[in-house]
Amino acid sequence: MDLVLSDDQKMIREEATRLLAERSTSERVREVVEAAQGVDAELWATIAGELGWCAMAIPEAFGGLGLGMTEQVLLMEAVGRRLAALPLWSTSCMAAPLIAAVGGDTAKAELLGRIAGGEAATVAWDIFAVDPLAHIGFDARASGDGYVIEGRAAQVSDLLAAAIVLVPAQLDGGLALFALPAGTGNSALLPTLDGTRQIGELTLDPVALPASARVDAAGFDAADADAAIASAMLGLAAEQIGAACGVMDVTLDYIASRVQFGRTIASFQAIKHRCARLEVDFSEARSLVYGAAAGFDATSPAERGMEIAAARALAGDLLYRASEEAIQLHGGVGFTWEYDPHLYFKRAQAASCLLGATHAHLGLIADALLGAEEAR
Amino acid sequence: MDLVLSDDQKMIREEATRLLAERSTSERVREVVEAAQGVDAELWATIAGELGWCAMAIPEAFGGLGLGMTEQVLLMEAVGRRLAALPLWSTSCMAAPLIAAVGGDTAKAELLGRIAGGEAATVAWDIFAVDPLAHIGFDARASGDGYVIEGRAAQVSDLLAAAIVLVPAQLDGGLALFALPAGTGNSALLPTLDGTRQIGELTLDPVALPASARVDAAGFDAADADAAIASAMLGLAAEQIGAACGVMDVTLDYIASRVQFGRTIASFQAIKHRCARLEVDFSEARSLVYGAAAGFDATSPAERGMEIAAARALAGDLLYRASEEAIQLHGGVGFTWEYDPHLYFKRAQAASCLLGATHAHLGLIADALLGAEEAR
Amino acid sequence: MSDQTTDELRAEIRDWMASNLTGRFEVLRHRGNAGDGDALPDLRKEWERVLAGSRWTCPGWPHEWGGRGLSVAEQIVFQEEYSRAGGPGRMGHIGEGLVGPTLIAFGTQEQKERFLPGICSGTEFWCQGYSEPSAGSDLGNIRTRARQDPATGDWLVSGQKVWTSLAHLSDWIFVLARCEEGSVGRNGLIFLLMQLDQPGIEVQPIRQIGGGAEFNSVFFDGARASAANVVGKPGEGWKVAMALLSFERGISTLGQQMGFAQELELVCEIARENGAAKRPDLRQRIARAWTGLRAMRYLAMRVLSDDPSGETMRETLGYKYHWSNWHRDLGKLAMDVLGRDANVISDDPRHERLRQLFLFSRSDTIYGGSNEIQLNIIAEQGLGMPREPRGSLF
Amino acid sequence: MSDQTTDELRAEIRDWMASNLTGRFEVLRHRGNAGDGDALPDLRKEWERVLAGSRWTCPGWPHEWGGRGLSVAEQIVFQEEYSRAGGPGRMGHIGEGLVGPTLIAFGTQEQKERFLPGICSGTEFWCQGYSEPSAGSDLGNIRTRARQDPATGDWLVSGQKVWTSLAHLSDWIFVLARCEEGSVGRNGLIFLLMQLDQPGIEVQPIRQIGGGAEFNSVFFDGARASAANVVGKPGEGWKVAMALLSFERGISTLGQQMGFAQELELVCEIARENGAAKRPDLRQRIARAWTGLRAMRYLAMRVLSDDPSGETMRETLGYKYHWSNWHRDLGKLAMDVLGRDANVISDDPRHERLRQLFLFSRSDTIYGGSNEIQLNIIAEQGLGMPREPRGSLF
Repeated sequence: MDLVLSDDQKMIREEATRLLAERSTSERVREVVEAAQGVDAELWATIAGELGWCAMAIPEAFGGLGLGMTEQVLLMEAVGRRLAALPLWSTSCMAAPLIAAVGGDTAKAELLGRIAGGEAATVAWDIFAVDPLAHIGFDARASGDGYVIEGRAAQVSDLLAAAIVLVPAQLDGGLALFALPAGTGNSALLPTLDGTRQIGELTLDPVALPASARVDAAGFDAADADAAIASAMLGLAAEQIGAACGVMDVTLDYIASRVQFGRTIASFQAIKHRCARLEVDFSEARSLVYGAAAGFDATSPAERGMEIAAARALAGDLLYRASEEAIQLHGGVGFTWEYDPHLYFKRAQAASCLLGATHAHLGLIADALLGAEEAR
Repeated sequence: MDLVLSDDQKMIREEATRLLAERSTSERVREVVEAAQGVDAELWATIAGELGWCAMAIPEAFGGLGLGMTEQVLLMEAVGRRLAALPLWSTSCMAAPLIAAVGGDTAKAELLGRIAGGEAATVAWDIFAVDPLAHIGFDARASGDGYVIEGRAAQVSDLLAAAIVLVPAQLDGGLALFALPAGTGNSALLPTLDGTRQIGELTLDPVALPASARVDAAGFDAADADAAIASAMLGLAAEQIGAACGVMDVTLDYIASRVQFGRTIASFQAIKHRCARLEVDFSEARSLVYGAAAGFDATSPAERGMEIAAARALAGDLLYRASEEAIQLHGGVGFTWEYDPHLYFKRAQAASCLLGATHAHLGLIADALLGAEEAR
Repeated sequence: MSDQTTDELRAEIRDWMASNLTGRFEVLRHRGNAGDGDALPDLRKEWERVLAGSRWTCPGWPHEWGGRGLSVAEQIVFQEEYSRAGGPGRMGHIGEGLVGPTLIAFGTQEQKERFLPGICSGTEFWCQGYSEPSAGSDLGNIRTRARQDPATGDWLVSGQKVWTSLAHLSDWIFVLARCEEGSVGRNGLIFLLMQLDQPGIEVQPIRQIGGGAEFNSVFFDGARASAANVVGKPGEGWKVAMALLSFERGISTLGQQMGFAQELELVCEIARENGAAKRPDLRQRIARAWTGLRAMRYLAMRVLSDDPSGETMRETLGYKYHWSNWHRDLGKLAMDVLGRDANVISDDPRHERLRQLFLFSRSDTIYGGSNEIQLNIIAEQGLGMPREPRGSLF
Repeated sequence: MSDQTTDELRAEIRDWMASNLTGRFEVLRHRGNAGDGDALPDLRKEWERVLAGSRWTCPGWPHEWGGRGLSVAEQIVFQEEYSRAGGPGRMGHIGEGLVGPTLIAFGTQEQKERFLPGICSGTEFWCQGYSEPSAGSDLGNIRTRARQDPATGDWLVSGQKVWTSLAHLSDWIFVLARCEEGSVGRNGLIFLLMQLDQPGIEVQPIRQIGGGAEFNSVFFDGARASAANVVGKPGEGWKVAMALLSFERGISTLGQQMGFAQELELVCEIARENGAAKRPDLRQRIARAWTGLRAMRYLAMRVLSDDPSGETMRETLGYKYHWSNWHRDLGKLAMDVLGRDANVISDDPRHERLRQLFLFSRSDTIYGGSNEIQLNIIAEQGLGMPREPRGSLF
């Protein structure tokens, strides 16, 4: 396994980093937050429509570039670093891998093609669970040529931004996956503490769907979707280490120039040591994310699951601590609206329980190491 | 509730502190450790026999001074500070309160009188449990005029040093308490990592006891012994904050004189902040110990139990962290036999799980606050 | 705290709150605390006058200045019962807790007569002008200047104060300024009382991370303080300022703890409701929060006991660090207990209260001496470790 | 790590260990590691010669000096399999890992011919003379002096080294000493190779907290180093010393990790046996330990990849801090998993191994650059923060 990035990979990262530094500035992120939509639609048009970021990880057969998880992770890291309000996680790390994992041939061709072309997508599953398919809120039954489906997903990421909304539902004792045609059901935008990721509520009350809305060929189970869940979790971890990097940069810049007691804040040893400990944690989390990405296809699902849970646990904790320290080290201005730490801080809290909080990820690992006899 | 010490209380503390500084020196503690007996018998003869420390908390009716829990806590703190290898915790915080709580009049008069006179005592219960009477290792049955008792206690504090060994046993579906006559059963000294507290194994295989060996009048349950368990836990917490204070003193002295990179270690801000955080934790733990002691008789058993569990949790964690930092801040010499940090460090680890580890104490509090629906 | 003597007082306050914090004042319950300090200002000013009408403002002041002369223990009882009843954040806090005691200790007879009644009656509200943009935690670095007008003897003030709580809702401000040109550090400072509504003073709100704006920048451009409104001597402002800060660490502490206890109870309540109480990690953290709060209570009782032996001095130093970090951690715990409900703004006012706790408690470890300053003080004054060097930039 | 090319090598080592670490060598399994470094020295020296007989000492050295010229990936495989089989702590480690590479890089032809064969054959053992009592983590503060004997050109050394691992079982020591009077810091140092068994050198064991004594003080009183045994130029010893330290952070890392993994597995095993695996807090800590170990693995792979872009430089700086603190925490976790069995010395050798881990891992965060030094380096070199001032005592 090679953990050194290739020149192509470095180029992808640099391009993404440069573009987002230009387009997802502090001012722009604030505009998005004030607009309370949770999505930067213009930026999305650029990166998904013009630059084809969503095509990268989609197989060439379906109109993509067929690149791997490492490229995905580099993009997510860059997105996280600037808190870019993009439905990229929902689209590339959740919806596309889920279609690829359980979709029938026709659905794959159509939906992955649309995603590669720049349409946003999402999945209406339980985004707060380590096993987001374990408690599905939708029930479907066959009806005539099609299906009737009803239920509710309380919080769906990027719901209103998505052109493709995937809905997993219970069907005949197993799972089926549906892609909602545009305008199906009720979608409500929810106001959030973190204004940088759109959250919506989806209610199907009930609705009839044509047979063509079904994505999977003949049912699937959670194990079939393992790669999609792993991808979602790893993508989020990458986004979190990116955001941690971003807020550490902001902080290091600030304390390098801010003077107190006749010295820069950065010159105080206690501050240096706290920053250094964050840096150690950052290296640790990042190495896990990169390592898990590099081995994504080769590692067994069980071990991959442990690694990704580990990455997610470290990345979530890191981002929270880094943004908490950012506020503290900024002193008085650290909790004004005007300075950036709060943007990262709110994202940190909001992301911390996505796909399970730290205790749940460590719980998965403990189950694997020690047996699952105890309830988490 | 008055949390200011009276002049008498201050005098007790000062006398104890002065005496132990003189008699339980680093050299003396090392002699005790090397002798592998876990008890400083000479020092015990002084403080229990000559100075009557064990008499302090015993009611005047039984030959004691009738002082309160605050005095007890001050003595334990002073003992902990010098790691004095004395069976004081077993005697004054466990055995005497247990006799006082459940003993019949005759037994109280005899046994408390002997303890007030300077005889060491202990209890053969489960010293690793927050509820040391929950899993009693001994069974008794009536036999002729007396009893037959059998069973084993794997680790009994100060077992061989104690002239009075109290054995709680199951009897007729309830609990009974026996005081073993000298030489009863098999007592084996166990070698320990921490050489400053004697640990022994008691096996009764089975033995016959006269009726006079029974301490309680007519059976008791765990609730009857609540004050004794609370006293044991609070006494241990006091000993732990004392030891934390001792190892912090040792460390602050060392780093004030040790020079690195042309400065004293104590002048580095990162070091100062770490010491300051320990100091905050120390104040917190100590306040809880003093507060719980001051309210010991007035507070309801339920709330007292929570407070003492809180004190025990903080004191245990504090002592471990303080002695861990002591080694680190001493640098290379910190883990030589010659310097003192390791003595505190080993004590810290050994004491950390006595009467339950931190998680168990916090678990007690959580049960009270949130209900006990979940297993700990 | 449960002595016979205070039991009657406790009952009196409880009854009073029950019969007064009702009707149109009902909406004030639990409002106006940190993070919510600019809520319902007009109604809260009215409430101050209701308090004053029954002599519940300034109960610790001496009788001659309109107080009740309550003992420390009695003031604690007042704070506890006020908080327990959900009494709103006190608009008069700065006047009652800081300016009043400072004037009683250092003010002239004229100053006392001019200012104490307005504070006591809930008709004049105060804010504080300490922090400056370039000074941060470093009060010795004050740059706001006061120049004496030779004609009138008044002082003309120019400069900027920042983090001035509720300046936009206050009538007066006290200002620490540099009155001796070329002076540095603690020397050459002056402590002035200034009317806010005058030319040369502009108040600009600072938007906080929670969205509210209870803090302000206050800009001075030749604003005037009457010669009669200097407290202490010109040049000795530091002494007055330090004394004032020491009043801040007083009795309000235990009322604050009562508020903390309510917040913790709310966290427990929600944990029991939403199942978070079943999670072992959250159970342990909640138990730890209870532990920290109980320790805080005994710590405060030791601190307030003011043992003349100096026995508790070392522990006093750590009090601010302890409560502020405890409170900040409680905010995080509250969010983790809310879990999936933390991020989405709902109609449940309890959730919103916890969100504000989460956001606003970030300031606790920064204001009034940041964590870093507190740790320096504890290390240097408490543990006798070497002082941090000032001034050399490297 | 599981490439085809290394699979054969892996199998070869595994077989070799299986057929050689048997019989009278059986008792060496898992012995002689940190904290146990002075265990069974004679048998372990014999074991070194058995390794040498099959050319498994120095496998990363070039062929011309007796090595196998293994690639980094192959050396990792060797380390992993050696550790997996329970191979004992290497008595030859300092010679093979530090002295050898240093001589290959900086030594004269004569020095290479004199010293490399003895290392490679497991017949001459080395120890290091860096630390001094008053220098601690501060190598620039070296006070041991070397004075040239004008008659012979030899160097006469006086002073004291401390924390010298296994000096009492070694033949040679390398010494960093000050050869220019009045020089300070990194200047004026000399790097010398010295025979231990000579008049003027006295080795005194230091008893550790675990009871063992693998460290020593080494006292020099006019001890002699031949003029031929200076490495690099006199006055440039710092450069050689720093290069040598960089060799220390090499491949052995991954073998070390294999040992860590075994220790963690032992902790899990005991937790499953004694019920600790049912405690939610210990489950979380064990999972965290696994997490840290896996991160360490990828971190090391990134560090060892030595990306010429410097991409991983910042992360490299944190590696020592990460592993040493991880290992120290594992020691504590092991004790908490042992619980009531931690304090009482039992017959179970697994318990004793964990107790030694607990005690000896305290040194991990002190030696080879303490935590405090590491954090300074990470902050200054990694994050570009201002340097810590030296020298002024305040």
